[in-house]
Amino acid sequence: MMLIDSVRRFAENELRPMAHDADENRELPAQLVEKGWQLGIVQASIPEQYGGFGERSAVTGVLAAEELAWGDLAAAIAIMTPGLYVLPILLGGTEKQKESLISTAIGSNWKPFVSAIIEPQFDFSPLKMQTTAIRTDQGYTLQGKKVMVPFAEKAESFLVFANLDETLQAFVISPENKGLKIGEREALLGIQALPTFELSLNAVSVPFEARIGGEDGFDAQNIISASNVAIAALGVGLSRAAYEFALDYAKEREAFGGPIAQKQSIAFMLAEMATEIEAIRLMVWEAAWMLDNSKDAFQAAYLALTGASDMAMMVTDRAVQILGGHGYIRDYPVERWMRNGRGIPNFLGMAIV
Amino acid sequence: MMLIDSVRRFAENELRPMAHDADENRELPAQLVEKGWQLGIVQASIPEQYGGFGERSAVTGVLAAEELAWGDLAAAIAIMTPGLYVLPILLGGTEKQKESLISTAIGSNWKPFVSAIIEPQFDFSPLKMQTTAIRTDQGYTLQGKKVMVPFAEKAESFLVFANLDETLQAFVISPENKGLKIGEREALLGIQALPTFELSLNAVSVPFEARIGGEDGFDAQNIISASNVAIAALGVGLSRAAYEFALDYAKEREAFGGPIAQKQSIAFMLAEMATEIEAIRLMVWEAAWMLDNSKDAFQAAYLALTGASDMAMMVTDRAVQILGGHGYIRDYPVERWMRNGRGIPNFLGMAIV
Amino acid sequence: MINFETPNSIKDMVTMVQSVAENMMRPVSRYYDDQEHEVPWDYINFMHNALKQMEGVGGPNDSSGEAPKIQYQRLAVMIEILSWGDTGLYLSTPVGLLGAAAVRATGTDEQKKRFLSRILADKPVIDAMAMTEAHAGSEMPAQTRTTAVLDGDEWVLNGEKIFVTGGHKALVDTDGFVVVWATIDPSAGRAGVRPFVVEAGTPGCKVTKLEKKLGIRASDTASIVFQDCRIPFDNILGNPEIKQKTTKGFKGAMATFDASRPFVAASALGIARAALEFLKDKLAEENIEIRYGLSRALLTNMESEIIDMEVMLRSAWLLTLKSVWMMDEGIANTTEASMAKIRAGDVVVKITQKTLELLGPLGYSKEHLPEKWFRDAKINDLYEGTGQINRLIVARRILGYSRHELS
Amino acid sequence: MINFETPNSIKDMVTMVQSVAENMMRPVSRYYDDQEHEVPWDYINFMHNALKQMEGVGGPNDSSGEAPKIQYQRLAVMIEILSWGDTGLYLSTPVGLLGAAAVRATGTDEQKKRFLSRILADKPVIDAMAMTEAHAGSEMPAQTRTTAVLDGDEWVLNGEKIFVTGGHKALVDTDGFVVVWATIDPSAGRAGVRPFVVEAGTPGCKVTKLEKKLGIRASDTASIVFQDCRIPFDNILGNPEIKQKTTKGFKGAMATFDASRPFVAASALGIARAALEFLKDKLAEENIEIRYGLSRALLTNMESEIIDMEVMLRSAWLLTLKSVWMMDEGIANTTEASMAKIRAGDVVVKITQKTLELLGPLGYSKEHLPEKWFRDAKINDLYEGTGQINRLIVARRILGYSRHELS
Repeated sequence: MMLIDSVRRFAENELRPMAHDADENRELPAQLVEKGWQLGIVQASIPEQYGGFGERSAVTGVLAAEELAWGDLAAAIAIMTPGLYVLPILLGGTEKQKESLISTAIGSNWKPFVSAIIEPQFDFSPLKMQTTAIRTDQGYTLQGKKVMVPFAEKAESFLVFANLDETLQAFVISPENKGLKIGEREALLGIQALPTFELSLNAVSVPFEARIGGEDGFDAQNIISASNVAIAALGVGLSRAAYEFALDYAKEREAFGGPIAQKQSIAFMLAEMATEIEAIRLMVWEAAWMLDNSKDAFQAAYLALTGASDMAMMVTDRAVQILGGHGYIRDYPVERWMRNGRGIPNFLGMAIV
Repeated sequence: MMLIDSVRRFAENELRPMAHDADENRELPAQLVEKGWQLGIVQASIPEQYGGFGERSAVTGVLAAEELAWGDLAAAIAIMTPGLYVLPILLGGTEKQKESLISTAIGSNWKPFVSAIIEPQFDFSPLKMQTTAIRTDQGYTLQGKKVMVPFAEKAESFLVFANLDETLQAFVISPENKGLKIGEREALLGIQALPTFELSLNAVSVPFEARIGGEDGFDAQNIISASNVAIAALGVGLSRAAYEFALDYAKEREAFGGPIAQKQSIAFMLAEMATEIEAIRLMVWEAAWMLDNSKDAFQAAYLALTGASDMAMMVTDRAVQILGGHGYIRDYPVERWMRNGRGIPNFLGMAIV
Repeated sequence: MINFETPNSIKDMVTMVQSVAENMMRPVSRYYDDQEHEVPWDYINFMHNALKQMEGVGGPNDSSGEAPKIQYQRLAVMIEILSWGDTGLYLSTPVGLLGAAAVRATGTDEQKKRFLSRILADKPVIDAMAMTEAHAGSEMPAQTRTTAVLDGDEWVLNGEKIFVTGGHKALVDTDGFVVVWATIDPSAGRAGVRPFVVEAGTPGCKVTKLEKKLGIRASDTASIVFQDCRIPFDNILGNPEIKQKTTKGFKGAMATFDASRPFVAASALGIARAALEFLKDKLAEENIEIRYGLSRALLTNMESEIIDMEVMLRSAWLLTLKSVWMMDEGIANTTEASMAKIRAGDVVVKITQKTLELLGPLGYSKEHLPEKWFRDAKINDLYEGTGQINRLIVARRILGYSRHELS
Repeated sequence: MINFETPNSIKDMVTMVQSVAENMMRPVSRYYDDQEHEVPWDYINFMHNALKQMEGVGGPNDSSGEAPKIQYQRLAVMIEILSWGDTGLYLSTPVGLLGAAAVRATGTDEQKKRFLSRILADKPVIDAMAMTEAHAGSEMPAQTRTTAVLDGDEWVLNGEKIFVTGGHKALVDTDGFVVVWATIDPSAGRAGVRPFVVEAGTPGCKVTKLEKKLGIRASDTASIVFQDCRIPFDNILGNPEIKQKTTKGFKGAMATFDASRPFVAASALGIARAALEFLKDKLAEENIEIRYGLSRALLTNMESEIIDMEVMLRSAWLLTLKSVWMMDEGIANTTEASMAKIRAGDVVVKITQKTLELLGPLGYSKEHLPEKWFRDAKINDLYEGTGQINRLIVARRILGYSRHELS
């Protein structure tokens, strides 16, 4: 696939070299996100009539996500950010919403059209959201708090997910809405180069048309599945990065008269890491394939992310372990991958395929 | 401690040699249980006035239990069986119950005075027993089903645990009681040499005096703690047996030009097994020490058994793994230890210290 | 990329095999576990007839009209279901097991035809492979001491093999055959090792011991002694360039494992699925529902454990599918076959152990089958390469190391 | 058997140290994590004064009246609590750390007096140990390339050390000292290695790099270059039988590790306890109760995870207590020290990783400390012997193998 090849090259030539400094400086080079956008990953999933040049394929999406995350997770999420705004609209919006909202968000340049899903509770779960939407005479009123909203500070529009009568729904909200308050930039364990923010919704009123799918709403569970799969794919990509680095290191680092990779304890760790990555990648692919083939992917997508969460922690932790003391030093990338890796179970709602 | 030394010798010289055949034939040599009884482990925890010759010490109990289980788990439980009848009476009975019941049960010969605790539900938990006792004008009526009751067929008396108004209580029941029905001998994954039975209680009526502690009852939670600790100690003993066997095997078995113990994968497994056993043993000792020092041991005892359950499974499974194909053959003891080891979380209520 | 859609021809087979597993295997599963070493003739005869009608499950060299691209996949799916029924019985299926795999991996076309055709002959036959010797486990076949000496137009075999799965059924109970790995030059190390087919009834070949085992008791595990056992020259598998000290024989053994490990993985996962389904059925009986989609902070322990087991099971199955898909596509699959074996071995052991724990007293009782699956499961982490050996294989592959660099 | 009852004198200390941890450490924990390499003078000065009043925490060679039988236990308890407060700060405590441990394990009485007395002098000093070199990690000190050459009555040191915990604080920020492992005979392998004390201000000794790290950022990790660095003859630790090629120096290094690993374990477990308590407090806020005593089939996932973490934490702590009890009793504790280190390293990593997962978005945010503990935790499985090295040590001990038989 040509798209995936170019994503791979981009990840290797553009993302990898800048990842360390971007993390330390908490800033992604703007032109890099732009360049990543030009690869057309998001645009390729949007039909021409709405401003894209393709058709949604979750399988293509997970392949691209894996490659991007192999390069750098923060940049991967940044580049894919508008996707989480446009895909729910594409998949569940009214025809009018599709026409009016999608092409604006995916013009020739990357623009901060963002979604807000995650909430600051230890037991946050998309099926049990605490941000609520209530139907009023004029439309809907939203109340709640979101975190890890990327680029909120300069967002051109928000897609906010909220609980409406015990079902998950999404609403388009302008940054000008006076009930909206954007907090300070957040400090997180990982993906430090990505600017994320808290978003408070205090009696935010929106018209009826702001609801995706209009009066009937839409199937947000499907969106959650597509996000589960996307985050799982990102987990595979970053795990592969950590595994490959540890493999190379183990072959070069000498101890007791030979490379440490010749020690069973190291070699077996690597074999298990490789096996784990391969196994979980297949689950991710299968779930993506189900999405593309209109099968109920909810359980498969959830299981894929569950597996990817454990995989990412196991693989990145072991990569640090294999590097020994060097694994603890920020000159080497593995500690960053470990920090990013621990986030995989938390990033549900930060990317979609 | 002299007692522990003689238990250790007994385990090595008497239990180990018969363990394989006893398991295959599903029968413990009767004189062996008698000989084990003569070591005086149970009697040493009963004061002279009630027919014993000592004072209850949970610490001594766990040391003895570990040694017995190192020899053979089925025999260990068999020998300790009357303890689970007399100790609840000693710790919670009325003075009259202590005087009338204990000395009968712990005469100079081993006698099948047994307790019935476990129930045939997947979610059996001593705090949520489904066997119920109801207070009537004449005494109590018990209803329910018990399993894994050792020696029920020839039991001289039963101590049956049941739920009375949401608290756990125990009742002495004669095998002649007409509501009692003893089932076929059970077939279990492990401890095959120990005869165990299902016990049905169908409107079993007992007089008021049958309740341990009389009208006020007694603190059965304390008994559960003491059983938790005892089973955990058995788990330590059988794990140590499996670990030691695997260690010796690994040093003798050759592959790739040397003993397999020289391979890190095997050596590290053994190091982790040793560490695990040592760590959990200390938890067991601490919980026993708490019991002996009138501290609230409920949580510590529960944690000790939780840890011991995982340890027993991990250690015995790895012992089988280290033996490779031989681990799967019943000529070697490790598969037996693995079967017994999986029972540790289920045996709560089959021994006490 | 593998195709995640199950082909229709496999779907049809699934229905049939699942019915066999439910009706022919499960009902006798406990019986043959209790009656160790009793031959399950009813099952063997039934399967022999069934398989004759349902051709195409013996791999690409059978004579069915099945599109060859999915024949290994079809076999893996069948084995998974049969092992769900009962692994000990599955290992007694007259379907072409390890011996057939060795023939397929190392034999000439003529030999494949000659030996594999026996499987669909009138009477059921069991095939087996004899590799392990008492002095060496994981170093086989390199440490082979069983010798084969050419005498005229016959090979004379001498030595002892242990742990031959189905050896008694192959040599005594049926007119089957055993593929024996023997050395034609003891000084040559693994370069001297070759596979030979020894057929049932050959004089000088004797089953001397049946192991009593933890599990898979319906399958016999035999010791076989060869004492001046003479077999035809043509029974050496492959081209008999016997003078050449190549490691061809060794490589043949490895190829056999590459071809058989995915099926061990499939078998393991059948057991794992059986255990997990039992547990879920038990919960369903109690109206306990698994709430997928929640964060771990909101799940019950039972839900969390079941979800983890489902991840393990599905991911291991997909690895297994990939490794057979590669076989069907003719792609070398050493790494993937060992990966599938590693993960399936881990998974079946973990799932059965965990299931027993979660079933409490029910899990420990022989009134129910999970305790048997717990015992059956463990063989999968031991035979045809322990978990350690397979880790070694994967590690060498990913590191690009020889066996001298990593052992 | 170890005494499970905490001695009263330790109980008193616990109250005081816990207050220090809560009031002096926790409030600045985030600050010093953000301001990597800023020296926490307030904490250092406070602790220096506090420790002078609270003598007897420096091990048996301090001058307190404490019953020697519990001094190591007392130290372990203190370290656990300080690390609960903040590990990076604890590692900057002027209390006698790795350098002091080396002096204690290898120095003469005169040297112990001379160097250890500095710790309770007027101004706070930090001590450190320089062992690792860039070319070799786990093989130190056997592979030492830093040389010490006798020139008159001085030793001349040349070489570079990396990963010196607190090296900058010992040599630059305070008038401390570093114990440097150098070889007096590069051809002699580990037999040539000896420990030397290099004091702050010695010419020819220079901190060349401060590592930027995942965690423990309040503690510096320095590279130190020795260039014709001259130190007095008496600064070679132990009896200076320098001509003899014994492995005494090597053994001294090992003795230092035996003496220090239990305290690394204690430190690890302080972090683990912090994380677990945070999680339990969070649940308590939401009125979620942990129902101890139930079977796993009845627990919630949160309960089950917390119970498992409590088992891990308590068992690792008891192993640690046992290994310091052995020190207090004068019993050799190599095996137990490594066991404690293995388990504590595993436990703190697992508990902090799991805590973050269970805390969801709260765990990932720098608004709360668990993410910091997750980063701090990992060092415990890496420094003073990785988990792998300690497994090697335990394995050799239980198998009775030399380093040639098992490496």
